[in-house]
Amino acid sequence: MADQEFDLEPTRTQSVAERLAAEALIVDVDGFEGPLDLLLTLGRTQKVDLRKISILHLAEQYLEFVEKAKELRIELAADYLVMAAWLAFLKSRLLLPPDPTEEGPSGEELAAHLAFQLERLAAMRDSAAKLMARDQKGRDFFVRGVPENMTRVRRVTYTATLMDLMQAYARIRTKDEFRPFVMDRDSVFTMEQALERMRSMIGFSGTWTELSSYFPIGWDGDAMRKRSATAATFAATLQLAKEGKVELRQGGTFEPIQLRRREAAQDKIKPVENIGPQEVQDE
Amino acid sequence: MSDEQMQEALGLPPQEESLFEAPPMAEQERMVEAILFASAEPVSVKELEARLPHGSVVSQALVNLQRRYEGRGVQVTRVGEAWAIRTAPDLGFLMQKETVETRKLSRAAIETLAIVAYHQPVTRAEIEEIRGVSVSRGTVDQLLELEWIRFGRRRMTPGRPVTFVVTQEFLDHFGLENARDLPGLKELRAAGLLDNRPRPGNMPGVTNEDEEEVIEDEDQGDMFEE
Amino acid sequence: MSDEQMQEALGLPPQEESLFEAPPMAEQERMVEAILFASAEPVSVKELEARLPHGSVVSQALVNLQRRYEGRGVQVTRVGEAWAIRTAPDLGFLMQKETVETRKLSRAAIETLAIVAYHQPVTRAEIEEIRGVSVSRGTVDQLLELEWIRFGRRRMTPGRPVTFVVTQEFLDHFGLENARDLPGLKELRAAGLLDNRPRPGNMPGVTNEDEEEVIEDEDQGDMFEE
Repeated sequence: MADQEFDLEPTRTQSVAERLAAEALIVDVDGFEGPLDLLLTLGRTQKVDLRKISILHLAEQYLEFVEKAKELRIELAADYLVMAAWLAFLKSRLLLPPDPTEEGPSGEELAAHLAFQLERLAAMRDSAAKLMARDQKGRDFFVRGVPENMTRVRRVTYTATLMDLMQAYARIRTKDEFRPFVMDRDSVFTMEQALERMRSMIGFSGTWTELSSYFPIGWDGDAMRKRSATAATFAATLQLAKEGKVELRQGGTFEPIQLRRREAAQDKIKPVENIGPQEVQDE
Repeated sequence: MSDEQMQEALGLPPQEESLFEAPPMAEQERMVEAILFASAEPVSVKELEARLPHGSVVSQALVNLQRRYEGRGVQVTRVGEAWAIRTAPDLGFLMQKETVETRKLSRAAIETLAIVAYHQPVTRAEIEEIRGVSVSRGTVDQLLELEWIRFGRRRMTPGRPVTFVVTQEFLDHFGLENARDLPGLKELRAAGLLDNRPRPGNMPGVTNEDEEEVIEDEDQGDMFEE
Repeated sequence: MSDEQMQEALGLPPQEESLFEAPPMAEQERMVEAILFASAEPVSVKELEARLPHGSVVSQALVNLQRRYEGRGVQVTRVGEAWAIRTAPDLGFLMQKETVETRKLSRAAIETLAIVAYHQPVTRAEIEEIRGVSVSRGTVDQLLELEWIRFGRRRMTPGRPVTFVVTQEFLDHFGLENARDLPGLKELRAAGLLDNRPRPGNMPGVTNEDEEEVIEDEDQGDMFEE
């Protein structure tokens, strides 16, 4: 805003045409889309490039417009009045020498921003007009009159891997075998094996015997084998207890578990409750 | 070809001698093209004449346009007394939108397939014996459709049952040279593939999930008639 | 030009070396032509690729086709990431029958549309800042209904306001290849008129009366998950 004018001369020398235009504006007050639109319209009456517009002059034009509206008792929306108040403030800032103690943007900065807003709004109006002047679909160019329907076809393909195939086969072929665990069988002592072993041995144990004495020979060395033998033998013991064939006892937590054959006379002793795994149940 | 040349070639009178100032033939062609494209219905010659500038030779423009579209993706075709642009018949397949969905083969199918692969040639009765459950027609059909199994020789036993064998397509899909390359039970076990821990409610010996299979099979006696 | 010659001219590898057996370029062109003719809506490159045989070079086929239709009654036009066939704009006068009466847009709607197009993604507050007046719900609704604007991503500023962007339909309607082709865009940018300059201090602006928007936005959270 280098060419900002700082005198009131333009107001006084306002031409008759301009005054008439201003009055016409007032009559058309409903036609404006807010204060910025009104300012832009007023600015156009300056008949200069928007970049060279005198904001001071514009502020005065606007204030004059509001005055006229008041005289004619036209009720203006609140935002027009807010703008008027602000423009009055801007005008004073532009006319008075800058006060160094005053905070906030200077009058020139405010004027510059207002000028930017007006120019931007004008540019958008212009662009909107250019856009609407373009060839438009359905007016200047046209789409296919008989679009063909796209038929949607859903196709399903099936897939399987070699692994699926082999696992499926393995599943079928081992269906009859009672081996619930699949591991390296060398180190696994199954409960079935333990059960078989104990059934043949239990008849001879009339006295309390430690569980570990039932472990198969050669299974106490390797840790993994030992664990498996212990688990299987213990599970087999539970099964036998459930069947009412043995009695179990343990002195305390982590004490050795002992067992002995159950005599027919000791019927009153309740068999151990169903603790064993489900698979253990009789075939 | 320039408009003049084309007009000459078509034996049309030169532009200047025409009573009305009709646009050049190439322009008439463009117009017919645009109208046929945008119309929702085939357009009659009469209507084209009404819409084109006076003096236009619509019939000629149509012939030219038709020739221009020969062998293209769309064609200028005559529909009764009217004209339209239509997709070339050989490209009709493009007007379908295919969505392919890949699904895993059902358990029944994969088991049946495995039995055929390991025991081929195998009869249906043998498959059922090995699986311990009857084999539905749908399962066999699916495998036949996938071209993973096919009919083999008939077994020379009473009733001459058909057998099933796996196909080249099967070998290709599973990356096998030969069905004999399939690992044996021992190898499967060693490879840790015998994870056959029975799932709850699916204990060994219990007939499996598809009980309707049995009923379905009743009226499928004709399956193996070739 | 034969297919081979054309492929050579385009610097494409000869058919034999292609991984997939794609049809010759001329055939690909025909296919693209048929698909574009069949659709009233622009068809995306992605969809063309999905519908043409494997190994087809859709982008090249499109360029060839576009060239082939230069100066004809219909044109192959690009609309964002999609392509369409449209009648040549100079022949609009022939199409009274096909002309669609569009609802007259208000000045507010036209300006709002232009602001969205030139400033996208843009928030409602920014539109109001530029126009200096609040934007009525009806105006935005009308543009949304026309499918010329849509919601974009939320702005990562306090309140996470929604933004508006223009759509493919907008580009198609105004015959724009993409939003960068908007008339005068470069000049506006160079002049700094598309900058978002903050309003200094106490300058009056639009007080946003519709606070209900904030509340309403809450339960639209999933609307923008793409």
